Amino acid sequence: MSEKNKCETCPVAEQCDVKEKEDIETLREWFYNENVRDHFFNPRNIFKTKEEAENYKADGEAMVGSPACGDVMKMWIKVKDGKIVECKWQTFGCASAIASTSILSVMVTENGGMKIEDALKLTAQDIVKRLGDLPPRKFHCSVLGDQALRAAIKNYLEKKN
Amino acid sequence: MSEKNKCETCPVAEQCDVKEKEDIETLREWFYNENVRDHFFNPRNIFKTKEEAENYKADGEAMVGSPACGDVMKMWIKVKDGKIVECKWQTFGCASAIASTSILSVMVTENGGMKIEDALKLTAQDIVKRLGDLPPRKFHCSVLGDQALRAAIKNYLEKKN
Amino acid sequence: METRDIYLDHAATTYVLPEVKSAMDPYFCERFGNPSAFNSKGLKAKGALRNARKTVAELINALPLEVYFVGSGTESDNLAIKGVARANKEKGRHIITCKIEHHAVLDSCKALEKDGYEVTYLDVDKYGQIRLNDLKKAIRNDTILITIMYANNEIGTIEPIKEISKIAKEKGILFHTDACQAGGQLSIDVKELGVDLMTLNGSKLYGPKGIGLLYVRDGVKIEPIIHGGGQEKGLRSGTENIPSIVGFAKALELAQTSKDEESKRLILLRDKLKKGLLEIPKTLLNGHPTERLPNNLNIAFADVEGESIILRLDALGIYVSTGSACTSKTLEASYVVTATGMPDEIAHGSVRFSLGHRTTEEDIDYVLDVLPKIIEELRNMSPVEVDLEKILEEWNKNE
Amino acid sequence: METRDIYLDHAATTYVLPEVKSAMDPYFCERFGNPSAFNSKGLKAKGALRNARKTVAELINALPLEVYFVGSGTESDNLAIKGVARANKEKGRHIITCKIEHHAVLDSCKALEKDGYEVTYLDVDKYGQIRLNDLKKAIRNDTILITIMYANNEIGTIEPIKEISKIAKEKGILFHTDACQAGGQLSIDVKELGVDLMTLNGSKLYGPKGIGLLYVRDGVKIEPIIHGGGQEKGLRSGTENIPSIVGFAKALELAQTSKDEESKRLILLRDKLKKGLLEIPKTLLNGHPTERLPNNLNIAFADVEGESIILRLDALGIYVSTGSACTSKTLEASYVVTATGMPDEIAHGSVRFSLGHRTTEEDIDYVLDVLPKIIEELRNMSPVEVDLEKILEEWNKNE
Ligand SMILES: Cc1ncc(COP(=O)(O)O)c(C=O)c1O
Ligand SMILES: Cc1ncc(COP(=O)(O)O)c(C=O)c1O
Repeated sequence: MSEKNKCETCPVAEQCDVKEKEDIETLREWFYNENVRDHFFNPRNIFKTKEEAENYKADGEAMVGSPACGDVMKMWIKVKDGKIVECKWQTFGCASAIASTSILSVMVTENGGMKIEDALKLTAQDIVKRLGDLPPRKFHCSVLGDQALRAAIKNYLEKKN
Repeated sequence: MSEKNKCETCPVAEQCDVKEKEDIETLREWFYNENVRDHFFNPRNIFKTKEEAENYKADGEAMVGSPACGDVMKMWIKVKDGKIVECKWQTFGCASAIASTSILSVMVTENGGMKIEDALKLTAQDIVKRLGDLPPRKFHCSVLGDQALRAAIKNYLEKKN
Repeated sequence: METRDIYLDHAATTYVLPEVKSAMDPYFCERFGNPSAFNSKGLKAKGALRNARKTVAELINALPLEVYFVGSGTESDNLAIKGVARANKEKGRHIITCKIEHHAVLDSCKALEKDGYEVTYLDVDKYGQIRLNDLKKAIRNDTILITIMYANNEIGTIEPIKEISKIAKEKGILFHTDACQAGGQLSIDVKELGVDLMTLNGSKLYGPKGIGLLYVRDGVKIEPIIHGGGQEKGLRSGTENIPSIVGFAKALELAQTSKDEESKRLILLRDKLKKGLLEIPKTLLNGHPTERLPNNLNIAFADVEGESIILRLDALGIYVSTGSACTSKTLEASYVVTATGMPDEIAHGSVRFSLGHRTTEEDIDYVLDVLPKIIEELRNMSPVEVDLEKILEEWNKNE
Repeated sequence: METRDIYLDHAATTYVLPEVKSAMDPYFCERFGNPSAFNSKGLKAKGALRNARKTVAELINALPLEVYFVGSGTESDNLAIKGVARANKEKGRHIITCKIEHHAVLDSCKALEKDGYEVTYLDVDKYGQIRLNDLKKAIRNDTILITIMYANNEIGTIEPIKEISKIAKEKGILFHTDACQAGGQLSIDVKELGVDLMTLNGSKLYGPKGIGLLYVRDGVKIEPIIHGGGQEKGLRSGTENIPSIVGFAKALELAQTSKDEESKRLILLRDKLKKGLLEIPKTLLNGHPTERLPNNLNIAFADVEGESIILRLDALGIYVSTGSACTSKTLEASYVVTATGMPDEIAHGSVRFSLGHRTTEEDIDYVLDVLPKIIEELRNMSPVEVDLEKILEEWNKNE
């Protein structure tokens, strides 16, 4: 509707539009499933304070998105033996952006940590699958999650070399 | 709206349209004042049966209007010493058509009867005035009343000469 | 004389049934949220909206996404006709309808004529049905829409919807039906009927006023006539009227689930009334003898004018109508009755009795008790004596 | 934690007041007639319609014949804009509106643009008011309509209606105002305001949903957008929605007679909330500091996104909104807030608190109790730290 406000830098703007046409009914669902709500209200792997974040020593970190577009994610990872053993994050964005970052941080650190090469293969779809059904419009938010993760890993690999 | 159904022979069709534009609010009033209701429900000077009408000996009689237009009036008068002493009528039409004929029959016969020259001068406005306020759209119906009366008087005068 | 309360004007509008009212009540002061609002109050309203849409969709055998709530039957007709015409104007600008449609349809068509569209208004036969041959002949290469009502509001005649939809489908033309009068009494399975668009409203089936519905088959191109916040998938903007939508869904459900039983009951009562009234001399039945709405009876009383009959009945507490409520102007004979070939003079004496939920056999008996006398008295006062044989002869020409 | 029921979303929609509900109730099942029906049932409905119209006319200082009931605020806006545009196209095809209008107005204008009309969308200043000089400059020889809202639904800013109407009158241009948000709180005397057309609706002033009103000054040329049976003097066909019309009249009456007192109460509460919320670091007030609706507060919380705030409040039983309900899509910053010159990143953190009849001081205290903590927690989770000085600098450019 308001073209003007459509975020030009959004990587999945087109995708959103397609989805919109495909399933307008579901699109209008603004409320989330239990899992999303749980991760939104009880986000895992976050910092308690800004200071904690500032003082955190990460092996790799990265930030993606832009506040003007309404979504920014920052991710910090610690890597041990090629596996992600810690994953901290900050998110500026809607509930599903927050929840999807939270669940992503759980996915990559559970069971002793995910191998870096597996983590690099993670897609938005994987996150959405784990979250349970999400309004199509909200896919966008989880796309940023895997981007942030990949960027953080890249930063780690760059630092390492 | 439905041009097709507008009665082409109606003598006041144009007047109705003007009125309609002037006072659309009141036009939408389909219900009548007490006086109209009284004359509609208790019409004066009517015949009890068709036979009575057939056997009635009038000095003058006439019929105006057309059933296709939705309004027909027939009037019978008896004249004595230049005054109308009896006035009988039949009307096919809406409530105000019936009421206005009834009141007209009273107007011309009350107080010993109206002089013929006065009766010839009666206008639709006079009838409406006596009836009390009428929806403008309904003026039409009283117009037929004075026409019927004039026609009956004309018939009487023709017979006399 | 005692005054009754005998409402025989259900085709004009119906009362809201108590169950419908109860269903609506919570949505005024408590569950009042705006379904578009992004909070729990909105969510609850959205849930109610969704349930209502699902209920309605099931009742008409459609998908929820094919159901659009609008503000009235009239708006639904306007949206269907103008919306389809404007969205498909590249394909053509010709529309086919018939002469006895409701003004909502006729005047939408007239509005389009001003915008350069062409409209064919089909004649109807003596019973008020269109002739399928006329329809076939009227179809052109640039015909984009056929809009024919399911059942007529004045004379109750049911149009041959399935046959029309077959013809429309063969020619690839969209078919809309105004089912306002049918929704409470006939099957409205859109698949069975084969329609692409269908109009319903609340005020004729014991639901609230101010609510209408447009079924639009998935895939049909249509444009909104009211623009704004994008509700109803952008086809009808404006805060959703949840109480009325809930009430409409409930009313449609009640009507559709009780329709077989209730139709039987109404037909019995109506036929008793018909038999009794046709025993009065010089009377005629308007509309179709069999293909008619269960609750509709339209009788022409020769030599008297409809308004007088109505007012005399009204004084006794019997409420009936002449033609459609919207055009109750006594100077004009009903365009529906005259379209069936009835001469004006007898059309003027036509009265519609439309029965409904509250109608009892006692009501019918009372009408049959008082009406013959009223007709006799009015005829005594009438200078008109039409020749019924000639009238019938003329009417029968419209075979 | 205990869940409250604190509704601070009155600008999205209001509950129906009990007095309004009681006024409506008799018209569903008993006084249910169709005002166009020619019998006593219809007459009673017609009487109710007339009384409601008279009440409303007096409240807005108009003649009853200048009052048209329609199906929603959106429909009223559409009718005003498209109706006037189409009826006056011989005079010209240029319309002036502003960028922060409701979508009902904006999208009506856009629809007209497709039909060959030209529309100027005026900018607004940092507080959301149009500049009268801009307006004067925008006026052309072929300008036929100015449509500027009375008060904005998101940021609560009141536009300089009297000044606009003076300019419009001087130039002989028709002036319509969308007063949906103002109707319940401000004076809506059309003579005093000097407007030619005015839109109101029920759902924002404790009346029913699905009812709107268009005031049209006698003599203004306007065409219908919905055609049919000719109700509302042909400007809005469809069976009149009597219960809602009666409810609307009652609601407007209650709102207008209590507005001085209630406004005082709401302003006290709102200003307490404002003071408390602006004590949170990095917050800004959206909209005008003084020229604003008594019940509206719109605060931008830097570094957090609105939806998160809303959901956190919702979980505690506090119901608020970001922008307008219709466009609560989180991917887009409010077009209203950004139009005031607020950068997108801070517009994303804007939350509207709209108070109303049920709002108590306890509610406000509770919000002030919980919200600072929520903002703190969300900020802890946020990687964004905007430079408020720079933001203010940018915003202040839109003087
Ligand atoms: C300023 C304004 N105009 C128009 C509307 C539309 O009103 P409705 O939703 O009743 O159609 C609204 C509310 O949604 C509004 O706030
Ligand atoms: C056949 C038909 N179509 C349309 C309508 C219009 O419905 P509404 O008055 O709800 O707009 C009616 C009733 O008035 C009707 O009987």
